[in-house]
Amino acid sequence: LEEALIFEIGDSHTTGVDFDPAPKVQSRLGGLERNREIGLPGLSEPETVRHYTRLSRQNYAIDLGLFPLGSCTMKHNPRLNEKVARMKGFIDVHPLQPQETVQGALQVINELAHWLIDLTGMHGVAMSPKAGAHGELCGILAIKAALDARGEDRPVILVPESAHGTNPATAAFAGFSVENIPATPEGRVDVAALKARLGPDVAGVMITNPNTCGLFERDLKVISDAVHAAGGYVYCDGANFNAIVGRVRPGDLGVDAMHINLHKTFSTPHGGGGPGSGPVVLSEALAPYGPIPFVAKLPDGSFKLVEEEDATAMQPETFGRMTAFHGQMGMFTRALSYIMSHGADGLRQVAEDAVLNANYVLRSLEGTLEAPFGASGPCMHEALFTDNGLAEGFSTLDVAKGLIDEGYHPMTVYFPLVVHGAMLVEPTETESKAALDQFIGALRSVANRAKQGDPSLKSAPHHAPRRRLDETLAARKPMLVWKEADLSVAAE
Amino acid sequence: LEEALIFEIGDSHTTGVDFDPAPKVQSRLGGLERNREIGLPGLSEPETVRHYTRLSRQNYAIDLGLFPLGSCTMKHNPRLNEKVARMKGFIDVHPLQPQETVQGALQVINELAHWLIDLTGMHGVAMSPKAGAHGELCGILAIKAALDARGEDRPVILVPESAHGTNPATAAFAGFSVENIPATPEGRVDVAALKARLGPDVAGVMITNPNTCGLFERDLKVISDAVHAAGGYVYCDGANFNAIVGRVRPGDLGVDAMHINLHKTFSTPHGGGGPGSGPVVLSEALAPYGPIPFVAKLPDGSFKLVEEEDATAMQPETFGRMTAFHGQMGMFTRALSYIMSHGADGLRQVAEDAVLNANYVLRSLEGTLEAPFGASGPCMHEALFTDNGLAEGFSTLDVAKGLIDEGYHPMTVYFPLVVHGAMLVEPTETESKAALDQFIGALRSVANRAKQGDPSLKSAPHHAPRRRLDETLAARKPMLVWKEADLSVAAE
Amino acid sequence: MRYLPLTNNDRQAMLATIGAASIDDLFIDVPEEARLKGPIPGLPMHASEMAVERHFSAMARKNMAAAHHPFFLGAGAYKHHVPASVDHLIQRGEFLTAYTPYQPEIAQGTLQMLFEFQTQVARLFGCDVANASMYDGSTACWEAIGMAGRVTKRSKAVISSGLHPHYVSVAKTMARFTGDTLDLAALDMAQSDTARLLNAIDGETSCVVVQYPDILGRIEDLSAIAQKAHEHGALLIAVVTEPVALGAIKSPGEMGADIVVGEGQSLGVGLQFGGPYVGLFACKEKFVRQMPGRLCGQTVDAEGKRGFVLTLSTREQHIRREKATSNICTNSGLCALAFSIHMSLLGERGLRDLAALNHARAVQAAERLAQIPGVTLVNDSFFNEFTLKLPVNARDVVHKLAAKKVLGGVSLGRLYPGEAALQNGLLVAVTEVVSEEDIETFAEALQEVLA
Amino acid sequence: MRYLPLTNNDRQAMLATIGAASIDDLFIDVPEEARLKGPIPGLPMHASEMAVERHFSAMARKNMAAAHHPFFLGAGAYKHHVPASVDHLIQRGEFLTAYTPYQPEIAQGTLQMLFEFQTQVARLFGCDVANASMYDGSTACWEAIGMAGRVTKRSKAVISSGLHPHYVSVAKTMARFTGDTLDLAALDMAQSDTARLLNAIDGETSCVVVQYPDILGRIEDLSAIAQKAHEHGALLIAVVTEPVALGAIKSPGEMGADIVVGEGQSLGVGLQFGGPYVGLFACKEKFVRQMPGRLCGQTVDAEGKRGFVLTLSTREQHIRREKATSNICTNSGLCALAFSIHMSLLGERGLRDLAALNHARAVQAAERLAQIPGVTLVNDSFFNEFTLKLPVNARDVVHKLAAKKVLGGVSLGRLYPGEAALQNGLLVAVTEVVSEEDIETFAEALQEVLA
Repeated sequence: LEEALIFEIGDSHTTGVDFDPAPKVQSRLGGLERNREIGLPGLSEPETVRHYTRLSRQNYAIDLGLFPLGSCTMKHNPRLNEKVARMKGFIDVHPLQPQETVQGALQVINELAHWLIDLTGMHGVAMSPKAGAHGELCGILAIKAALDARGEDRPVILVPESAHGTNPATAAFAGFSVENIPATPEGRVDVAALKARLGPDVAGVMITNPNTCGLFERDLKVISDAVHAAGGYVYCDGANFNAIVGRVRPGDLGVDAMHINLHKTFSTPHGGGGPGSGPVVLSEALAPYGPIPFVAKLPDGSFKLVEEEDATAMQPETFGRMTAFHGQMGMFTRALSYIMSHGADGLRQVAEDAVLNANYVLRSLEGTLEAPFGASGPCMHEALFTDNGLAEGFSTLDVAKGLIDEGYHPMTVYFPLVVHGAMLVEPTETESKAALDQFIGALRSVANRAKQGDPSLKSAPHHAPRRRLDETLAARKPMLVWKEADLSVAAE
Repeated sequence: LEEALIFEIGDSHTTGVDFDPAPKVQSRLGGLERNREIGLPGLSEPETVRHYTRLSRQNYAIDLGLFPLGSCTMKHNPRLNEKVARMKGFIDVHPLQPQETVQGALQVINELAHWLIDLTGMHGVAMSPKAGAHGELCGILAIKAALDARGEDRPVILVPESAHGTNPATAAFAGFSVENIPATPEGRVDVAALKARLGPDVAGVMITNPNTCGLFERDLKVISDAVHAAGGYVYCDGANFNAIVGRVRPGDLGVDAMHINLHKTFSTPHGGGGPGSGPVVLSEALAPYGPIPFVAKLPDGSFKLVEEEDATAMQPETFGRMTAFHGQMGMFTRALSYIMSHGADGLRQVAEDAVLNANYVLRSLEGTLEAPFGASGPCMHEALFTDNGLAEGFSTLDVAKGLIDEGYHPMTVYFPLVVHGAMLVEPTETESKAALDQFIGALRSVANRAKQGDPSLKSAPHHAPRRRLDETLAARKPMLVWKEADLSVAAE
Repeated sequence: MRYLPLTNNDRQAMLATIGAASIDDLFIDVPEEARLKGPIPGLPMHASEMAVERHFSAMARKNMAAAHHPFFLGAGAYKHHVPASVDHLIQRGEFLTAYTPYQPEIAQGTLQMLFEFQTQVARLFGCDVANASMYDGSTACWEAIGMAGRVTKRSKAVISSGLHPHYVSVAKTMARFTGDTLDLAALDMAQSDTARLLNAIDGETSCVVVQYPDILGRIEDLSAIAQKAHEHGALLIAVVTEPVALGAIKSPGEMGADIVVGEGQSLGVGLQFGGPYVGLFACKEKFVRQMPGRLCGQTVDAEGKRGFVLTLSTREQHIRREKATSNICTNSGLCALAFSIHMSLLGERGLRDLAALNHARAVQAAERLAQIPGVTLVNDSFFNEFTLKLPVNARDVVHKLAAKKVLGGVSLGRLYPGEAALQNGLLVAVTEVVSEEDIETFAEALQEVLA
Repeated sequence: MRYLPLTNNDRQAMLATIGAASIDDLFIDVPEEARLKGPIPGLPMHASEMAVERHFSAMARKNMAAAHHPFFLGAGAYKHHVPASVDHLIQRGEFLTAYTPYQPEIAQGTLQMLFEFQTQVARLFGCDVANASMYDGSTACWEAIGMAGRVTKRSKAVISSGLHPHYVSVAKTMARFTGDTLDLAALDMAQSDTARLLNAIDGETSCVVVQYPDILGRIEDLSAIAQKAHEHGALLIAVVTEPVALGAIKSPGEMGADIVVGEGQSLGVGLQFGGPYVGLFACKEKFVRQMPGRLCGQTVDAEGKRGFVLTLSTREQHIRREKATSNICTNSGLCALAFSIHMSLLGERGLRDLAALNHARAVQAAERLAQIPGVTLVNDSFFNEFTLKLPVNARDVVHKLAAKKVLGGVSLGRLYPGEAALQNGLLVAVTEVVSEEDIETFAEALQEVLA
């Protein structure tokens, strides 16, 4: 199972790529020819294929088994999407090609935009944000721009304490100060506390619905009305849209902006950490401030990419550009392929099956693990448990690492922060009942071992490519790049 | 690591494929509508992807490591070949399309044919054989047809005892009786014995060069001359052409027919047991008898597929058709891609590196394992060892299974039959020196354990998806299809 | 030389270990006069990946790809929509670059897949057992004839005139060398061959070979033929070139066939200009030891766990050499995998839906095309392929249609070049990839060509 | 519903376990008036894989794909030939469908790859360390400006007029909200911005941002700027939009840059109409704790084996929330993998060969195009991209070239719509995919358009 690093396999003389010889010309490099070795090892193609194939086998993945990471929505990634995204007409077009040569690409963006608007019941959509957190930034900047246009300085954003870390980070980045709103004992936002905090200094709230405890914020409409009445805006973190698509439209609940993680709800692959894609749907109030560029359909049926020069005419109040080009085209094709495959009926079924699967996990395990909000009604897309009841000295981490030995990726641990030793299980709709039953059995078995204090659990995993890794050492003496052994000795 | 069977996962109501509803029509099925369940389980796409991904991980493959199967030539399969073979213009054309609509495909076949002729120094080539053994059949049928045309009945084919099993099986299939020719102590065909057996009843010889002991049959030209003088033909098994491509042309050694395994020498993937592709190059004497269809280049530069109707004019003495269509197009594209990538210079390098790697293995290990023909000169593409010197009760099989625990696929075992407990190692040219050194170390270590009688070796493998499997049981009570558990109990 | 990992330094070091002064020393056993001194003259040198890719792109563009045009060709190779996951999965390196599973402990992936494939094929064909695949349908057909000869120890095969002419050609080629006798007849558009077949069966007959549906797309009950064959100690071999049909019609096994062979290309494999395809081979359990090709069987390992191995290899050439049941070695493993994955995705329900859609589209097409003046439908019954009789030579029509960018079927003249009575026949296949617009485009083009 | 494994029987059984009468009971927390009673009206229902594929094929065919035409666009996105093995490997399910490696014991594949990627990027840029990737070059550029602010505790960034205008736009958008000051100037084809930059650096300056090569393709030594910046306690940020250039010219790190960011799209990723791409981010080791984004670090496991983990996450949003160095969470992992595989295939030698070939082709093209009457070459120096000054508005020329099926570069008018002095400028990129025939085709087409 050991695989050396490319620096240990390759050398600077080997290459896995052949080129035609360069024609002889007079160099025009401005006298800055490179004269120092870069230090890049080369591998022949056989070595390359073997290196990365072997490396890949040290990963867990949704293709290998259930991946119950709560809040991360690891669902099946259809292979049709991969095929569609690789069509030459999409993968081999340049972002600055004359627009008459990319009408099909622009139409795809426009079609996806309309699906997103219709599914959320919103007014507009910004397609260019590159990932969920970038989408949050888009929404918050739209709020700031709207406030600026109104000439109001509202420095505070309210964020529930169960929010994703990106929420406060985003608000802070945009210059807001962040104030936390507590949760009720049943796991939802404390509406009274929130209402009490509203006022002329509050720009708005960032709220996740379904929330990170897996519950539907049943008072969201009430909250929205109160925030709007107080002159603020409602940002909804749409990471969990998976659970409600086709059953509820956030627009009907008074939301002003919400990002949609195409790599969560709409099945584009996570790829070991991206790329994501985070389009942001916007209410009528915020849509005028959305970013450029965007795709507009012209009366003649053609599609136009609206950039800086046309913004004055077509989006005069835009807050500007967020990224060099027009967004994650490669994710748009995949997401649209998924959406069209399901259709309006299938997407509704997606939400139903996601919620059904999560409730099945919740109810099957609540006798084994403490479900802190088990009495708060049905959960949505994910089931939350705590470490309450584990034997002395045993933690959520031990349960997680124990699950690895059972052949599973662990659930999300220690998030949300509102309960102790959280274990957040999100099965998604693409798991079969048989797969859930197997997983439930495995988690029950590990949990029982943790409750009984089985010492072997403390040193789990035993059957993974690595035993527990020393994260403290990594942070204390960061080694972020490879160095030749003798050189690094000399450097110490 | 356990993965259930599709019959245990799926059911007859589930499907992973959606269809548009069928239009209503009057059935025209001749009253033979199916009214019994077939018994085919369906899986959703997520279950399908996971099932086959998991299954795949129970396989060893060239992408994972060195695969030293002597006589099987497991070399790297370039990914460019896979890409090229999947171009719509090749993968999505029907074999019976009008020929003016498939000129590019016919040109590819023609180009590959010319490469094969030039690389072997022969006169013609039959492209349609589907695999090596099918190619052998092609060559033997051409010999039979040539003899028939001469009005001669020569019922005997001579085959060296070290031949691949397909050689005698093929000769027998074509109605010949097979007689074995012994090998000399140095591992080559006994020329004197062969010459002595020649006569008017001998149709020809089937000889493998380089032979299955990994040696070059240095007297092949002498043999050919003798066979020709006696009125026979020389069939060469080209499975090991890898070792000599670009260094020797079989045509220069008097060969009349030779199949070329595109999945060996020319890198098309083995796919867990095919598809192969076995074009057969033919001498001037045999070419007129080769099969239809074939591709001809016409004076106007266009390409023509010569089938039955044109055979009378263009190949009047053909022995006929061997398969429904024109051969393994998907393998032709891959092989031509490989050939063009290497070019005449690269292919020569291929043979050199293949032979270099094999000799490196031979000389590195001959102190550990007995190399029966180590004194017969350099080996070609593969190195042969025996079980002589292992501890009492330890066999070649134990060494093979021990190698599995070291992370390698074993070498070919118990073949060729001319030595006791054969171990035949073919590294191929796509292994690096570092990879060879590692393998040599592993094999040396296992061999030493077998020489010292390490009992743990007898029960190896210990670290594979399965321990040793009961092959006797499988043959004694064949279970070739899955049956529902209760049904199979009832049947007993 | 992007596929060759050895560096010149490596080569020198290795030569030193070997004790050779140069690479040439390793080729000393090659007779001096046959040694090539350098690259073979007149051939191109190595090329970059980009250059090779460009060459093939140019070649590929010269072909008219089925997906881009209304497409109606069948005659033993069918265009179906293959789900993207099939090609994705067969490209897993562990499947693509594995060898024949000679070491079962590290080949359970391929072996279990083959066991599943065998079961799918056996069930689809209505047989007890199936093997792990053959080269293609035509060679499987010949192997079945050979097997029937071994089982019955007779050498006369009665061949239906409805058998694909290329399959007949292959059988003729082989029979020429084995000395088997083939009882053949000319294809007749007006009537099926059943009466002749029933007549021809006698005590010398090893087997009757019938294609189902036949080359013209006709579907006939095989029960009477099976009964007659069995009465005379002969076997019924059924040949299925379109396995999708069996989602809609009875299996040959149900009707008494002893051996069922077929072409599996329709599922998972694709057109590929004729190959590689995958031969399907199934039979009754009692004949298993006479089967050709690889068989995968279930067993247990040393710890009692279920596992799979290649089995009954005493039938095969690598053990039995000249006494083997066939000389086949490499089969069509990766295509069998593609077939099996596609079949797993379909399942019972999907296959039946697919078959229903194929049949319905074919009926639509047949009705539409038969309305064209001068065109008549030959078939009483059909699944997704039928024969039209045109007022003119169909071969010319096919070329004219191609010029109009319609790939409008296979002329019987292409398949039976000598036979005047068949020259106006056009074989038309209609699968789920054909849209109603495609049918209309075809109909209009055909009408124009015939006008 | 091919992606949904639950059967109706499953659903009923599961509802029973849950104790709910129907699915609707699980949505009771949704306010009644917001509950959708059925599928959202006006939207299409589910579609077969074949139907979806057809739709996308039709859309794709409306676009003019780079591979099929002479192609000369650059300006921050470059067409290079990507070896087939790159796309094959990134499609391994274990890479494609894995999450961020939060559980390192079962994510060593992704983690080791990131460690290798970080090392490759750091070496290429001449820096000590690099992170595990950003969204793209433009956002990496802004993050670098923000980081310089944190390091220097100053808020004035001096931006070269040679920085890609979209990158400037992104910085402007962000600065509007953060209150940072950007010192900007108009692009001048006649001379570089170095003199102004040197002048503008003062004790308030957090950083100088210089693109290398710049937006017009010009290459200038950064050493003097680095020295001046350091003298004033400011950082030099270098922006590289074409990493292949660094196979031919000195790295920014060698010339004193403190932070080097870039767009990695050129290697492994492809054009993709603008995304996803991969942002590269490297810097000096002393600034590591102010970096944005994920970092992978080496450590050991409980048995002492080398292993890799995400590290220094106390900089990040999921730990530090509003005090994080950035709000970035998902990065561009799969694109980083593609970049790293391509770079591993190239190696030092391949990258240098590739760069040499790019430069040589660009020189050929520049010399040929500058021969056209009225056309002048703006650049003294360039790598694989240069600017031509045409006698007419270059935007019109680009459209006319496209009508002739030549994708002939990016007009400065498209990039700088307001600026009259730039309207005749045409930015031309020439990589290894451009053949000599392509150059000639372009030259002839341009000459015709200008005639």
